[in-house]
Amino acid sequence: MDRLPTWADAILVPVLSIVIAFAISAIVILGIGENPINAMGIMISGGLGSTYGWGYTLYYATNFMFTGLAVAVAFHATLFNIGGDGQAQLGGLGVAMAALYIPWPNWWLALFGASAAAALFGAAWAAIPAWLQAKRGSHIVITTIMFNFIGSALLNYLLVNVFRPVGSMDPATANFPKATTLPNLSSILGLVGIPFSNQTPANVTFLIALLACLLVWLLIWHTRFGFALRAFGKSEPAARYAGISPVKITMYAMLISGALAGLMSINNVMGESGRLVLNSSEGAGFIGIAVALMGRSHPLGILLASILFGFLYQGGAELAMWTTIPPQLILVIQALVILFTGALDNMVRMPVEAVFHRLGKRRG
Amino acid sequence: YDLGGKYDKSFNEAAWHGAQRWAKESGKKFREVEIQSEAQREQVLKRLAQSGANPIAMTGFAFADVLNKVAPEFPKTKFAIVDSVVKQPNVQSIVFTEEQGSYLVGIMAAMASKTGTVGFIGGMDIPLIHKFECGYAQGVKSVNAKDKVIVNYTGTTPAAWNDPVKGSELAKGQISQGADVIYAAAGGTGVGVLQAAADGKILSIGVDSDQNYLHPGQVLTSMTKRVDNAIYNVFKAGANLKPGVKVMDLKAGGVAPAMDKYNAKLVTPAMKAAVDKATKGIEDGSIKVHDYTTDNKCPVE
Amino acid sequence: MSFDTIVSILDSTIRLGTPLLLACLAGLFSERSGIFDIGLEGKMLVAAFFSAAVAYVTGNAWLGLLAGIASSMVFAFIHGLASITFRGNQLISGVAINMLASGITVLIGQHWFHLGGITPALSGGARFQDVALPFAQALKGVPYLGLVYDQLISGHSVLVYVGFLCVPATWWVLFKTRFGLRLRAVGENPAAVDTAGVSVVALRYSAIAIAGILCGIAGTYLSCSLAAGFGREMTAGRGYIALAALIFAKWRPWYALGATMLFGLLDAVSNRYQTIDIGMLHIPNQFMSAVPFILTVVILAGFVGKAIPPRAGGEPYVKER
Amino acid sequence: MATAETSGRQATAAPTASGSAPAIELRGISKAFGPVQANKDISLAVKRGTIHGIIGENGAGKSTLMSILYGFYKADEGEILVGGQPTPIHDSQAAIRAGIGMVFQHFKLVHNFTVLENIVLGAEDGALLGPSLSKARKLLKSLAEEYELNVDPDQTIENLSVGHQQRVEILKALYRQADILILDEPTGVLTPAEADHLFRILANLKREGKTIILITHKLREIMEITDTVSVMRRGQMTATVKTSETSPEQLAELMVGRKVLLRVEKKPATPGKTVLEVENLKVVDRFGVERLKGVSLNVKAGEIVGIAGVAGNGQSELLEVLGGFTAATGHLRMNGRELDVSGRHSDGQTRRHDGISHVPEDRQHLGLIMDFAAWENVAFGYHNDPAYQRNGFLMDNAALVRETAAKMQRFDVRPPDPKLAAKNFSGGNQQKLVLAREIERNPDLLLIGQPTRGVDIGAIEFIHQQIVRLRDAGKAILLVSVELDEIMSLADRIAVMFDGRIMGERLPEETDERELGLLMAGMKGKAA
Ligand SMILES: Nc1ncnc2c1ncn2[C@@H]1O[C@H](COP(=O)(O)OP(=O)(O)OP(=O)(O)O)[C@@H](O)[C@H]1O
Ligand SMILES: Nc1ncnc2c1ncn2[C@@H]1O[C@H](COP(=O)(O)OP(=O)(O)OP(=O)(O)O)[C@@H](O)[C@H]1O
Ligand SMILES: [Mg+2]
Ligand SMILES: [Mg+2]
Repeated sequence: MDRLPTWADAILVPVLSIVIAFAISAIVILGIGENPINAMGIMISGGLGSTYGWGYTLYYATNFMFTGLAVAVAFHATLFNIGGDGQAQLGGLGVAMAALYIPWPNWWLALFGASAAAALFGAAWAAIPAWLQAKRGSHIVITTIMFNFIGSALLNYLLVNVFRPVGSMDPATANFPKATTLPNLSSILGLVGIPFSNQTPANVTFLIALLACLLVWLLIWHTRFGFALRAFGKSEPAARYAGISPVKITMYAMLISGALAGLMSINNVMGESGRLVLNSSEGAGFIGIAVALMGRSHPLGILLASILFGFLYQGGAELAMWTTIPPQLILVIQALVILFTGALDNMVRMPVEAVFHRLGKRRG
Repeated sequence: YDLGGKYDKSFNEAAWHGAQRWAKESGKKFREVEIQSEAQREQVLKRLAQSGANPIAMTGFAFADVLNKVAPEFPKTKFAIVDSVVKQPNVQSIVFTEEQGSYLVGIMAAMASKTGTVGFIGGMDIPLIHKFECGYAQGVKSVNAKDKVIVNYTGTTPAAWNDPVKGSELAKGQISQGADVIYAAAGGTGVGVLQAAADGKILSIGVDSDQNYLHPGQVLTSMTKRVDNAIYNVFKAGANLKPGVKVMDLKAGGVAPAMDKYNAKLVTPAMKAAVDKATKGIEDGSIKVHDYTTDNKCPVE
Repeated sequence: MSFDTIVSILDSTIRLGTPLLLACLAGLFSERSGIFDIGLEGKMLVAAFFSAAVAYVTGNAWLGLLAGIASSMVFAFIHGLASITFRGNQLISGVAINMLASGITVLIGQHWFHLGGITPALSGGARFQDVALPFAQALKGVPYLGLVYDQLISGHSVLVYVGFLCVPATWWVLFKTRFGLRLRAVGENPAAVDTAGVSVVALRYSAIAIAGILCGIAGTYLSCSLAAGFGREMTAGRGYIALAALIFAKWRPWYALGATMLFGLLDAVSNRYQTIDIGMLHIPNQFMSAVPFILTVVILAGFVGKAIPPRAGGEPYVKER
Repeated sequence: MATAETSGRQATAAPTASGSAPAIELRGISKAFGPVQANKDISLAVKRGTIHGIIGENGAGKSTLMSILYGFYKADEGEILVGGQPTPIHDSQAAIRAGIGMVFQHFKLVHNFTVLENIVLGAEDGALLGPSLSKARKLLKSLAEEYELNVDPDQTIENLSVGHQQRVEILKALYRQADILILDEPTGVLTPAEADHLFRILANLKREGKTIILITHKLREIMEITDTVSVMRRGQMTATVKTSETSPEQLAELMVGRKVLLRVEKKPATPGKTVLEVENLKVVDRFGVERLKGVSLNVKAGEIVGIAGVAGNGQSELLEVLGGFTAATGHLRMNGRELDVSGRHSDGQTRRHDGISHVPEDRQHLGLIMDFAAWENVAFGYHNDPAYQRNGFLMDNAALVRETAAKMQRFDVRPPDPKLAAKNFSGGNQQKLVLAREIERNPDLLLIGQPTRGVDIGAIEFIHQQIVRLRDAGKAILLVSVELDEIMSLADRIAVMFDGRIMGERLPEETDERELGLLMAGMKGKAA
């Protein structure tokens, strides 16, 4: 078996996988008595056909980038952080408190403050499972799952009993002050002369997410901390030999992971709703797992996977809006995309390799 | 034309039925959208408004905030929101006095109970459901101040609306504590509650839609919240929808205990009389049922 | 707390613990063979749907069970294809299966029944009725023991008894049979099994098939016994709790019984005591509903310590010397 | 693939030649892993009842060839004949049926199973375990008596010494009634005593008419036990000779393609000031067992101190304490400065700062990250070195790659590709990579454990030269090895460890293997 050329490995195989996933989705759509070509058309034009569609796609993608990065950072240290959802919700609490209780003079100061609070709260929610893993060996998969449940109960309590404005039915905080409203993507792109729909929740956080991708990439592959993190992830005994402390790495990796998950709340809580509602993360923490796995824990991969998932979300919303297809179809398509690009990857790669092998032979 | 959520056998399904009825009668079409995420609330409203839909109806207080933002952007479009008050010139806010309806079914529950213990199972633990609970408890205590009301909530996440297994487990727990009438205000979870009650051979009370037919002879009544009527009226009014707050109370037929062939055998004349009396009392103001959400407190425990 | 209350809480424990137990044993077979299975949730969910759907259409709960098991096994097979044959990432595959299940059940449910993804309510023979064990009536009068027998031991769905019987059966298969020996070996060191001339692939597929069957029973129990019909997402995270229980149980069958019943008990208790007032202190509902999760963390940190999973878990088997 | 002609000839020959046909015969075996041609047109015949040795450089393709024979890999071309019959071996099951058993270099045992369970695995008698186990227990007893293969059948594998684990592997093969036994570097991890015992077992097996194929890097073993020997080089079989008609020197040359010095050449040491002082070092492991019972020792600049001893007598713990990743009590001084041994203020990083480099015994688990590229492994442990950083925050990866390329050149690491992952190098080259990293730090003290385990003789020569070169540069070296040969030829001073203590120190020129052997067995009185 020859090794595949890089382009085939990085582009051809995933694209083929996605094509197969969509082909099967089409069969599913046929199966429930709808027209797949029509449906795909709506999805693509709705998700990518206009700056409006792109706006939503990027808005969702921003969420997934943060949670995906969060999962990836921990994953490089072989820690499986399933708690991204809870950490994101706690991050939302941080954002809400920062936005409500501190009188910010302008949006970018508010953004700084709220980001710090989001990261801090998210990290704090990851700290306990991290500490238990590092010191007590408690399985981090379970503790982070439990902390998701605990976090959502905590937020429920706080939103219903503490933060809910008197007389309001809605278990949510009051609206944040005007000064904390983040500029949306259209006004930012407008500065550089790119017309972009101003009807979407995509906001400046997208750029922060891009920055986060870059920083995580630098952190993991270009700093000594990242080096130690990866070394620990590959072999704990070897890390000890090299004087890399398992406790410290576990703690730092999870704190960074939690902070990244928490940062997601800048996007949805501050950038979109302008208040903290119940279950604000909406499962983005779990999508983050899929995104990280699909993106092979590499920031660039995560960026692409996030956009793909953002597109599926937005395209799916359009589909649900203009047809009678239940929105769960999107779940199915997502699942198939994850399955084929992530888990059944070799099913595509092997034949491709065989083809390349034969081509190589004929030429050589 | 829009709706949010569907097929929970109570609240949202009622809205859908209302819309259906209108569509059948008028021969016109409506568009329904079930939202999947918070961000879609705003998106959907705007898209529908842009597409020329008028009026646009939405169910659930969660839309209130978003509607406050969207409504001014589309001054020509009429909106209707159920369960919340949105003060905009083109919005009709429809609110129900659930505490009154719950009070009435509370009276029935207390009268039907032999053990003096009745149950309440709420869905997600939020103020709206406390409003049901509080009205119910007041009704029960008005019949017999010593009666016990066991209160349970399914959970604290939206999953609490969709966990019939837990609902049935809670109901079984309440049965074992002696409850012989259980009021379920829990969306899809309620299906499990009614099932467990039927299995346990006790009575249950449905909510929002008339659920008496689910287990004939075993559902004492349903606290109907005529969202269907409300939505029907909204659609019927069309673009001429009157803005402002529309209170769907007992008097307006917004809430009522369901009486039909399925529970006819269960409702004694005495019960009927008591309910009628209380209805009158509430309508003329001589009986005041406290609304939990005004101060987040309930006068009876 | 009266004796009655204790019995009724334990009774509820058994009902709530049974699906966890079945799923946990499913996970046990799978993970003992070296295949991580976070797709328990999804397999239960499809089984819950198809069993309810078929039971509704045929009016026969047993046919429902068959359908539930079959659908769960189809999903198990997809997982096997991804993680055994094509050596993909087992976690990704599991995540995908969970999503697929939650989407496809509603999609098909809506297509078939037009009820927004749920099935119509089951009644009569379409549900597993509770079976009364012999003498339950007769012994009812005996103080304490009678109550325990009548309420706690008797009067459960047949699937509950199946679940409990699965525990000794699993133990026996795992530790007393050739298949069990090979299964345990393949989860620890597949190379040892391979060089001993036994097919790693076949072993892992059979483990996954057993997991499929058990998840199928678990899902069927949820929709055709505990509840009367399928509801969206009705597994409500039970697959994940079962996984937690599995780690808790250190991948052993009897411990699995203990762990799942503990989770069942925590759940039952928090259902029963949703708010507690201790003098001035009011413990809110939200706290009580989080108690099982908090306790899990505490127990894990305090008593269980490091759980050592099967060594080859999660790794696709690639030959090397 | 087999031609009709050859199989036809075989078919006619078989009935008459059943006694004289080779036990096993390979014809034209080729196997490629991608671009690597691991085996190239290899033919070999081994006579029944003989021991056949195979030697060759690291990566020559020995293990690959044997794995093909055992059905673990599928050959691209060629055929296999067992007892004169062409026998397609497409999986291990087929190999077992053909009477072939294999003891892999890395044992294929289930670590938490008992000996009995491991032996029965895959060869059970029925669906139930009970009868199989009791039958195996009986058979095990008779096998043990027959071949001196004692192991406790109820002990779990992880509690057995490597030597005993290896016996389990042999028993597994015999239990499956193997007539042909392949052993891949069986003595790599064995102590001399264990190795001797193994050879007694092999001799017994040979006497019973079994055929044995033995892969090893140790020419002494080849000379001692084999009847015939084949030499492999770069995927090809370069020679097959009768052992009695060859010499170690000739074999070494066939193997490496040039003359090899089988003895270390070194000038007498000129020890300087004391670099390392260890006083009363004690280690208690996590089970509460005392592994070091008060070790005192010193190493001077420009001197190699060798620690001899049977594996498991505290040498590993000593290296770990000195390397900073096992906690101890006692004193440790470097150049007169007291260092922490409690583990509270020290770790592998502080040790490196203090001028101690460490080539660990277990390179695959400790010394290298197998998934890391060569250049990353060269930075491993020294990744905090300011020289590897750029503008304080980022690591200078490009410079590291360049530096690694240079080091690989100097240490003759093959292939010299800094971006190749460590796992893709052969064992000897992995070892060179670690050595390059540690030696080129120019440490005051080099700790080095089992430097040549699993390494071919060409590489051994090179590694020994490097160690001596470092000594001559005035550095202190502490060498731990279970190979007495290596200790005797490299060390300037020898300390023998037994049961967590230093039994005594000797000068190599004033002692012999017999005396050291007694010390290693804990017999101080007689030796003194
Ligand atoms: N699974 C594999 N994939 C790719 N290359 C391999 C694989 N196994 C072995 N090789 C390559 O094949 C060649 C022969 O390897 P082999 O292990 O047979 O050598 P060896 O003679 O046993 O070496 P050593 O003395 O170090 O054990 C080496 O270059 C090795 O890198
Ligand atoms: N580290 C160990 N842990 C547990 N059991 C062991 C260990 N070492 C040896 N044994 C068991 O103790 C028994 C006797 O050991 P011993 O080393 O004397 O074996 P042996 O075969 O007689 O070896 P030798 O002939 O080399 O002395 C064996 O059955 C062996 O399985
Ligand atoms: Mg080898
Ligand atoms: Mg002995």
